[in-house]
Amino acid sequence: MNQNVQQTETSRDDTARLTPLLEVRGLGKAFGGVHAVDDLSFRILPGEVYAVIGPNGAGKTTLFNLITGLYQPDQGEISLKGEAVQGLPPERLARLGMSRTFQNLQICMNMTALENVMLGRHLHLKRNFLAALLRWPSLRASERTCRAQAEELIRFVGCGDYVDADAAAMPYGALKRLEIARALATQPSILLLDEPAAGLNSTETAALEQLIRKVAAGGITVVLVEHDMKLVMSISDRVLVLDYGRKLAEGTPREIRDNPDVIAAYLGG
Amino acid sequence: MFAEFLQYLFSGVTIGATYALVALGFTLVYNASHVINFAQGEFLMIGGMSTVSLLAMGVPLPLAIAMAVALAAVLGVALHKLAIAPARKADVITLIIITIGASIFLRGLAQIIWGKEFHAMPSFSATESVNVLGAVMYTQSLWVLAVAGVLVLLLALFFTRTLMGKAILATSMNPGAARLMGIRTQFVLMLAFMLAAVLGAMAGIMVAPVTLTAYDIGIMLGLKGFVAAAIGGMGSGVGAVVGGLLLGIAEAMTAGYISSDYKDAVAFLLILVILFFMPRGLFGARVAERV
Amino acid sequence: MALRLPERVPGLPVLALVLLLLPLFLGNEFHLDIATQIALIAATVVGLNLLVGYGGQVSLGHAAFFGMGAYASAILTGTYGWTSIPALLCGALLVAVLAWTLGRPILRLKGHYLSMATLGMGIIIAIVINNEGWLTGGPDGLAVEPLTVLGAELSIFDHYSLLGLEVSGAMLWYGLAALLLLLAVWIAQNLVDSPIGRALRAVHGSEVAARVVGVDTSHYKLLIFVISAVYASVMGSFYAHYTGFITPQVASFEHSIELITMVVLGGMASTYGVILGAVLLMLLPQLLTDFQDYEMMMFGLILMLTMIFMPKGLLPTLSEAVRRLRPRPATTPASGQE
Amino acid sequence: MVTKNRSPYRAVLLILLLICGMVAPAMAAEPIRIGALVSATGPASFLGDPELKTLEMYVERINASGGVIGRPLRLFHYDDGGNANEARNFANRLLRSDRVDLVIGGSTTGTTMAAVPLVERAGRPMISMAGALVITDPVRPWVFKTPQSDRMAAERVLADMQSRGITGIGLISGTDGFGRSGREQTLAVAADFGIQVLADQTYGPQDTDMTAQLTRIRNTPGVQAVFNFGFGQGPAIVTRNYAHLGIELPFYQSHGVASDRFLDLAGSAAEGVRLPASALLVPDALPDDDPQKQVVQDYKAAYEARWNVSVSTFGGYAYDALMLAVAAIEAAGSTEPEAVRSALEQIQGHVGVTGIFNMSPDDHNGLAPESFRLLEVRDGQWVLVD
Repeated sequence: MNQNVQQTETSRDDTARLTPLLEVRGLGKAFGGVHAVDDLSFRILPGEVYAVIGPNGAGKTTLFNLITGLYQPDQGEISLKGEAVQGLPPERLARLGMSRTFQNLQICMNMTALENVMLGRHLHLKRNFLAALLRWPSLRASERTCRAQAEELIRFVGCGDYVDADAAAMPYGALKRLEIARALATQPSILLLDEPAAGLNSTETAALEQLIRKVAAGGITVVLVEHDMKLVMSISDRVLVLDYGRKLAEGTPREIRDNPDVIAAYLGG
Repeated sequence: MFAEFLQYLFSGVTIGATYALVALGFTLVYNASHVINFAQGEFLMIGGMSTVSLLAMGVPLPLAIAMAVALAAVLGVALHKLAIAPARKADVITLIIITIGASIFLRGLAQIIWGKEFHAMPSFSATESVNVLGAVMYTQSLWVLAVAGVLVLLLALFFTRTLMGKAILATSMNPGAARLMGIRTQFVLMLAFMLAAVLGAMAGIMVAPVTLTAYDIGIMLGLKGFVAAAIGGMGSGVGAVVGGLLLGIAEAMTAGYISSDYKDAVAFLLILVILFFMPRGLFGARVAERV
Repeated sequence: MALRLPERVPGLPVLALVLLLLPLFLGNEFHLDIATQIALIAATVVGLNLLVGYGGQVSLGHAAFFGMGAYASAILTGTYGWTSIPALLCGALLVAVLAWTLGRPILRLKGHYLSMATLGMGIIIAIVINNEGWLTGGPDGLAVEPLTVLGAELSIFDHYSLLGLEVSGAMLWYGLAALLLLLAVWIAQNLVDSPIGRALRAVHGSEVAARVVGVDTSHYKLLIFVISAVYASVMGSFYAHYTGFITPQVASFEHSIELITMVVLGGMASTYGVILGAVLLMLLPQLLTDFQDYEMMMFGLILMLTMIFMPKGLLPTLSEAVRRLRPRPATTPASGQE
Repeated sequence: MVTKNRSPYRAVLLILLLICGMVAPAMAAEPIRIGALVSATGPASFLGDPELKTLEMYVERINASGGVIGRPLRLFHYDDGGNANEARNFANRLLRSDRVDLVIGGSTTGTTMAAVPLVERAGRPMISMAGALVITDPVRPWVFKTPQSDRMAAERVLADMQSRGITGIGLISGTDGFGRSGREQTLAVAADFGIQVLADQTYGPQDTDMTAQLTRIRNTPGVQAVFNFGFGQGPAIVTRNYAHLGIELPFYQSHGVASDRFLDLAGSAAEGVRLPASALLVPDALPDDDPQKQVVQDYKAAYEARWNVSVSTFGGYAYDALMLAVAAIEAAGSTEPEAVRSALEQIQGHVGVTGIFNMSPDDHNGLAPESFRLLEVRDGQWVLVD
């Protein structure tokens, strides 16, 4: 199913420059009177690397949670490939080709690295209940393929040493990449990365940068929230700056760097 | 007809006030640790049974009550220190099983100390009952209501007016943040267990003259208290009190007007109805999910 | 997965071997009788473990499903003259529908609401069984017909000739119970190792992670709840035929607590662990008889201490200890359990 | 300890002694194995507890006075906690593992009935201490029981009501096995006494307040008396609620409360309550020519001296069960199961604490309705009314 999505994606590619992959209009969410996200609108085009930055508490993670269906918006609309998706639960959005990672890791520590990534293949597997109960051969074949694909993805993100390791026994940096592998396993058309470089040293960050480039090169739209300005400025096509839940600025890295409001917010804040 | 209704109401409110106290105990511990403390009912038994045996030794009633409550408080602290704190990193389900083990242990101990027989406790007042508009009310019921009311009031003051109370509330909302602010969460947890034990013991002592008491009385009363807490919305103090009273009255009304066979089922039917239609209970807090 | 295999593959044959050799070490028919009951209860608990250990949901009313299966079989075969298997299936269907109806709205909620709902449902069912004596025999219990398979009656009191050998009904029943346990384990492990099982374990590990990769968590929780309820119902049916006499206690809250305790004591999410839990908890009352009045206190104490010092349960803790004694390469995964 | 012993003579003597030591008990005094299945804990503990105390005490006494047919008694006892499944398992353990010659128990109808199939199969006599009629009706070859049946209790109460000219009553019963069965029997036989059951209420075994049910009974028109069939603390609470509501109608309890404990728990509220009970509660009020007087007085004195708690009717069931077993074994002259069984069936005029037993192949209980005495509570004491 996801393959189909990707095919139509590429065939539409020429005209798609006009229709955004993800569009947010007038989005708002308040917690106990505090506006975490306030009347926010922006569009993300297919194939872009789009970064969301802003000081702590600017509402970046809230925005991600709204887009990926973990929070319900108070107002506004979100559309994915032209389809209204606000309020849909995450499992429905995953079917539509959306995937994400988390600022504080959401890895299943009760499973191995491989199983975590195989979990990412969930939607693409045979999940027939009787077949599972009775261990039918078709199911075993499907599992074997899934396993091979997951192993490949683990190597792709550079965790080849940890294929059979318990997630709980893996170092932090590897877990960060494992989470990306799991997200990729869903074959997303849009991937949201929440602070992928947080807690990584400079070598690891450099490797991450390469990874994100590889992902984007594969035709996947990447949206990231990140504090590491060097990383943001070097890989992003466009940048959105949030402040108190509102859009402060949007533009290419160069435009953002020169924007006086942004400088004031960052230096004055 | 009205006298009949009033009679059921008295009966329901008395037992309902007891449920409310037990439910408050559940709520306290649940808020502080998310553990459903299945040993809660045993504190009722310990309160009632030790008061009875102290009275039999000739200790005057107020002193006997104070001593019984103190014993329960000590046991509450011990339950936390010896059983819950050492396993604090375990799964919540494991902690629940520990409280079940503790409850069986305490019951077994009580059975050895006090035997298996039921015991009666004299009423606190000399006159046993009064007539109100054609219905009869135990004077002990008034005691139960008064003491429950005072305890609820004290608890409310404790949580809103004292630093310690606020610390407990803070811990229940966000243990991590509370720890950062210098609140010792383990201490708070211990306090919650102690208060829950005191509430349970008081409830057990107050109703003993009406209901009799024995080593295994805690099972059913504890369970009903848990139901009351769930009806009120696990974690809400007001909910626990309302849930308890509601449950007591619903049971009495069912026994009176519908079928005494299914009186006990009412409590559990209420749980299902509330979960189906008001999943957070009557007063359950809406908690935003943290990611 | 690869490192999981060594633990998984021999598990079932080892269990089969133990079950096969066990009768040689049993002193008398009483021991065989207890072993048969343990196997039936263990199979129930293996099903419950799917829900608790893998699904992360607590049921405080599983004995009610067990009891419904038992009473469905007893009533349909006894009062209405059905044969055993249709009665068993009818009970299982009834339980599945009930579990589904109950679980559907509840399992959409976050938190331990299922425990409250199952507690309520379980006690109501126990009360109904107790009160409706015209149907269930009331608190004094109900006698159950022996199991009939393909027109033949399997009674523990009779003798049968099997391949020319004289075999007692009790021994045949033991064999049947052992087979049922093996089947229960096989199915449970198939499920755990399938995408469905992985999704379930993910729900336990990180529900959010499971959802963002497209796992419909409430659907799987519901599925596993129904499966574990059916496990209980089927074993309840067999248990009723085996013991020949049931009382409302099989459906009681105390029995529910006993079942869940077996899971937690033996080790959540460890299939062989929960079997061990069932064995221990079923044997304890027999072992503690010498303590007489102290029996209840001892039972509570043992339960408490085990859980305090082995919070992960017996088997996971023991196997971890064994691993620590024999250090292996650094990336050794926890074998099959959390 | 004998390693340093070099004398061959001594060694031979020692070996001889050892052999004798091994053989002698087998020859002279192979113990009679008595199994007891009691609910010593749990909701039925006030049945099982005095029963177990009685059995332990009398097995000691019998052994001290030389045993039965020259052999000592050995008691194997298990506590089923009132749980029928445990009872079944322990019964199996008694029969298969401990290989007892005879089973006494269970304490409740549920635990008894759970054990019955195993006992029948194993072919060992069982003497139950539970009340319900179903245990011995229809008669099963190996199953006997010592308490009067609940139907007899109901009949005794209803007869007394009839003699007082009562035609309409309110019934309140516990939802445990004892109460349920008692309720059924009462409903079944009430019409025979020209009595209508106008209100039929129940309460759970753990309930703490029965005011609502009693209010309902009081407000039912035509109720002239109230009958409570139940055991445990429930009836004590019912009695207290009854007095507290100020209901003036005659109030009856069943034999389920026949112990002094009831008087302690119910206190002054018990005043005027009537109930059927065995002679055990009023040993001194029995006329001197009553054959039971001596037995009852002895049992009561011995029990209370040994355990320092007041005697209860239920301990009496165990006493009778043990004594019937002893009588049957003595009559049979062996512990051969079939011999003991048929000896039990032929027991005539055996004076027990509960009554005088006249067994027959058609009656494995052997008690006449007269074994129930009708008592009333006056000034906090049991008084013999009839």
